[in-house]
Amino acid sequence: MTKVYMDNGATTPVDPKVIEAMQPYFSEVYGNPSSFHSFGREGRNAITEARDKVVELIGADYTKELIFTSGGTEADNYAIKGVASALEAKGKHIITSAVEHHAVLHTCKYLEKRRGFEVTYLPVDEDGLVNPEDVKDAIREDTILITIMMANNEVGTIQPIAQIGEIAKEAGVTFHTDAVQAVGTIPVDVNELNVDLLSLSGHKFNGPKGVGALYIRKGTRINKFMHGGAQERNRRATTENVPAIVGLGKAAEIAMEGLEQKQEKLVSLRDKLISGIEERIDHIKLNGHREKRLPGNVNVSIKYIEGESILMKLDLAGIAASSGSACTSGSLDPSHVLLSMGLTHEVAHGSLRLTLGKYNTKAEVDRVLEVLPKVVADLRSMSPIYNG
Amino acid sequence: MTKVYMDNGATTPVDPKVIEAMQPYFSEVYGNPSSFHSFGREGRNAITEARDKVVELIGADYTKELIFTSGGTEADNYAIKGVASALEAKGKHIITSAVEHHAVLHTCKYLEKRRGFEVTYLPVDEDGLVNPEDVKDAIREDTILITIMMANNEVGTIQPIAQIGEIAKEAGVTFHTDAVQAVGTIPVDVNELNVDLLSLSGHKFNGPKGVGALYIRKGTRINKFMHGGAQERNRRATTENVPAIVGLGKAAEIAMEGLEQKQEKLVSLRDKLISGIEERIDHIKLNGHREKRLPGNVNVSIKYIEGESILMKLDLAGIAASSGSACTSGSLDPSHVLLSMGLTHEVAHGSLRLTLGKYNTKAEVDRVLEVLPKVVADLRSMSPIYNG
Amino acid sequence: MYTDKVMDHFENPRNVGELEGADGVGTVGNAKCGDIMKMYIKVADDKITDIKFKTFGCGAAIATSSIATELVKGKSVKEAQELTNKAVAEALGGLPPAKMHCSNLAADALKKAIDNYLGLETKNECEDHHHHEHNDFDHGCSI
Amino acid sequence: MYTDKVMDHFENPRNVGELEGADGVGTVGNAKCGDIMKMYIKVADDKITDIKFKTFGCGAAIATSSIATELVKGKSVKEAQELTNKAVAEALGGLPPAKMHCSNLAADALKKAIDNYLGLETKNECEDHHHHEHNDFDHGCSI
Ligand SMILES: Cc1ncc(COP(=O)(O)O)c(C=O)c1O
Ligand SMILES: Cc1ncc(COP(=O)(O)O)c(C=O)c1O
Repeated sequence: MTKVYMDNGATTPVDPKVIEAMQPYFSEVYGNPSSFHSFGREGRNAITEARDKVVELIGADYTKELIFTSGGTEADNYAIKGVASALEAKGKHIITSAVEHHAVLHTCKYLEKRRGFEVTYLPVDEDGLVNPEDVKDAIREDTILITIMMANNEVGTIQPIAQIGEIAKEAGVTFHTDAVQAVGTIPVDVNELNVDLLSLSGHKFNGPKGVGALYIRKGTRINKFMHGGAQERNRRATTENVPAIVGLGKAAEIAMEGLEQKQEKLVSLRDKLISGIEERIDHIKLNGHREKRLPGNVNVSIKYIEGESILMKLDLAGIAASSGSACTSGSLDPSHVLLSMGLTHEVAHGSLRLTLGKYNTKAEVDRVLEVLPKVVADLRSMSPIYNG
Repeated sequence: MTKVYMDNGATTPVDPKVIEAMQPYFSEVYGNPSSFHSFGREGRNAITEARDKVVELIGADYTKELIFTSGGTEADNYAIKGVASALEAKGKHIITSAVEHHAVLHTCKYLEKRRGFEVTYLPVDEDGLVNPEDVKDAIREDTILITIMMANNEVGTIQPIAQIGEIAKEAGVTFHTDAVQAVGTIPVDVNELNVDLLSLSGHKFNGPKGVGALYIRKGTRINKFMHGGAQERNRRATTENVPAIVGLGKAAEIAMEGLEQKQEKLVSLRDKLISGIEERIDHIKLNGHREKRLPGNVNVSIKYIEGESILMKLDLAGIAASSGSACTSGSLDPSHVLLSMGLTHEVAHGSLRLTLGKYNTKAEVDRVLEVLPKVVADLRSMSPIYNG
Repeated sequence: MYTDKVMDHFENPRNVGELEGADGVGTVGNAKCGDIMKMYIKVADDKITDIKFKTFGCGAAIATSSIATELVKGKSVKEAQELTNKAVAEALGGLPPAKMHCSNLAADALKKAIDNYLGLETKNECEDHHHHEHNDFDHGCSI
Repeated sequence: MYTDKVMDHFENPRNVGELEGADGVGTVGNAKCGDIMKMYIKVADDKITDIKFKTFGCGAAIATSSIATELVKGKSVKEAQELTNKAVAEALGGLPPAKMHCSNLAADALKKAIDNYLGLETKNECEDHHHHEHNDFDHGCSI
């Protein structure tokens, strides 16, 4: 069975050129970059090169503004807890949105429950958009951090970050954006976006898992998250993961070179997929903003059936996708993102996310458009709430 | 020039069998292990297998007692901050030693400075040993955690962890050990050691960088360090680093099979190196306990000369080593470990660490024994404090 | 995650559909819970002579419905009443822990169909089954 | 980390040794600081006719000592007095930031040797140079 992978929002295959770049750093150039000798020096130089590439990808001004982490989650934890800890004497109010990734939401909840912070969770409209005016209105005397994601991982909606950034700047409030879904797929420039902190993760754009970065604008007050040795200019302890960092650098380089082309390809596949689904299946609803949307994201609610069973049927046909149904996560409530956008539990349960990556083809989109309608018909025929 | 790598205490080359085991997980079995489909399932299964191997290596009873992390530092941060956060209502006193790794020491300092904890830093004797009686005496009503490393990274001294563990158990205090230097090199059994928490790191025993684990005994109260998704049974968020975890599993398997052999080999090389140095160079001092010592660790203070210049000369001769001299780290004070053991600044500055790994050979030891005396003579001839 | 038996019943569910002129009909769950199961039974000589189901829900929900119909078809009403959700899960070779409670309601649906046949009233089971305490940090992974 | 010039002076230090019958001797640093430099000069016709050094310290300390002797050999005492630590570092093509302060004392040692030649007393520079504030979290990596 030919398999079709359309879960690039969850993770992506590592580009062969990235694997190749990493290879020497496992057993040839294996020295600890903090070590004094030639083995360490070579690793150190490799990290410097990788950092330059990532810095360039996000348009940062200084290489020292970029700290490597173990992924997007650590970058989010570091940004939010680090700023909270540095500024808690100044204030204990944080603004975020209801549709953030759990790496942001659960970190905010931790600060609320255990560290005495107050958090405002801004609502979104039916497309998943945060209103910049709401951000402005939510800012208080004691607001020390605004954290709003750049692009939503479930529904693909792209937030007006530059505008929110301007508001934050004017108010003098530190602004973080979780750009894990954006970096490497759409243009990201920390200066145009007016952000002080930005999280990214390698495995979302054909880089390795287990590595990400936090951009920290010069002058931003932030405390450490990982205590220990003086690595990363004494900002993040632990022996540098040289192969992964080199891989992230290579992925950044590749992403930058091919950004426009990749975007165009994904948009065309995405729009083909969306219109194909809309033509072939009734009682569906596209989730997320139709235009302000990640190039590779398709998210539809398919009424009267449930997400996990859709995924299972697709999986049996060799198609990998994901869902915001509670049933895929073993929890009780479906996606907090879909519920925040006003979907009923019932409709949210029937959501399907297909996320395209740079290796997907037109033929694969066709295959999905062939299989999915059958799956839906099959499940609807079993559904006690469908009166087809 | 043939190079000799004797800095295995800093990091080790990845075993080719480990690299091979990791290989498929970059671009073939790349699915997100939390995903529902076959791509994810394969990654999930690979993690399960890896976990079994690491669990076996440390003699844990249940697989769910092991949480993968991004390395030894994260495991230490998680253990200490996690227990501190879970038990702070009960008490705010922590016991540790003066010779811990910075991942432990700086985490404790953070708790002292920012979270209102009190930390007792136990002294060590001239061999670097903690006295279990001192631990017992330091326990107070409000002591919630004891954290003492299993083997010291600089001088190789192995602490009486089982005894300390018994004391902790009797007192009902949670006990953590940083076993980063021990696991994979000497036998480690969490039950024999009476530990509740144990940190390990892959790259110290020919596994990959960027991955480690925290053992958490069933029933131990601990809060999260990394907030976000529900990975690792909701204990540690972030997309699982599948290739690295698989690599850690393989390294554990290899270590377990070859433990005795590796130990014997290292001890024999180590003792040859120590006696060779002692025969060839005068005015030296072996640091660390002569018997209760990591099989691969040699640490000597070479009087009248300074560590960094020794390293540089060795490096020019192709030999990679490390030093506890302040000059290698750009800080002002030499190794806190050596100072805690009673060395003067002057002697501590002249320390040299040679750490052997499983790939080192007798010929390499001979090479070091040939080069080092010349280096020492050369530097001493330049030293204003040497009256040879 | 699922056993071969679950997968078999998910791929080839037995006794899907409605029964016209059913002697008893029972529904448990609601769409908010993520699972709705509807069971139709025909009874003759105190035996379940025919049974069909319709299910909105995940793989486990569909498979448990399917096997439950198989387990009781031809059995006496009393035997059918004694079927437990646990027995259904066991017949499938087990279910993942997360699915034990929320998608394993087929025996309840059957019981309601029998009650309906017997002329008894029962409450909807959803609230009971779904709202055990859970903590905010315990959500699934969004990836 | 070090420039080629530093490495050259570290590998092949110029003017190492002591000068018997030196006209001036100067020492800076102490072993606690991690660096000790001792300079010996011979002076004739107000010129530094010979100079030698001994250094306990890191690569930067040795290289700065070496190049400093080269820079002033044959120069007038006045010119030698004007040599600064900064100029020494520049002559080496720069030093890593961490080394700028703690191992870059050759000009100071030279100045003390000249003062000694001139019959002036000076204090040990170590305290001044080494005890600028530093924070506990700022230690190097122990690996
Ligand atoms: C928007 C967003 N933020 C954060 C993360 C977490 O990244 P990682 O899995 O690299 O920790 C993800 C993906 O998992 C994401 O999509
Ligand atoms: C004793 C000890 N603990 C902790 C660490 C930190 O491990 P890692 O570099 O994997 O974070 C190290 C090594 O760096 C170590 O030797």
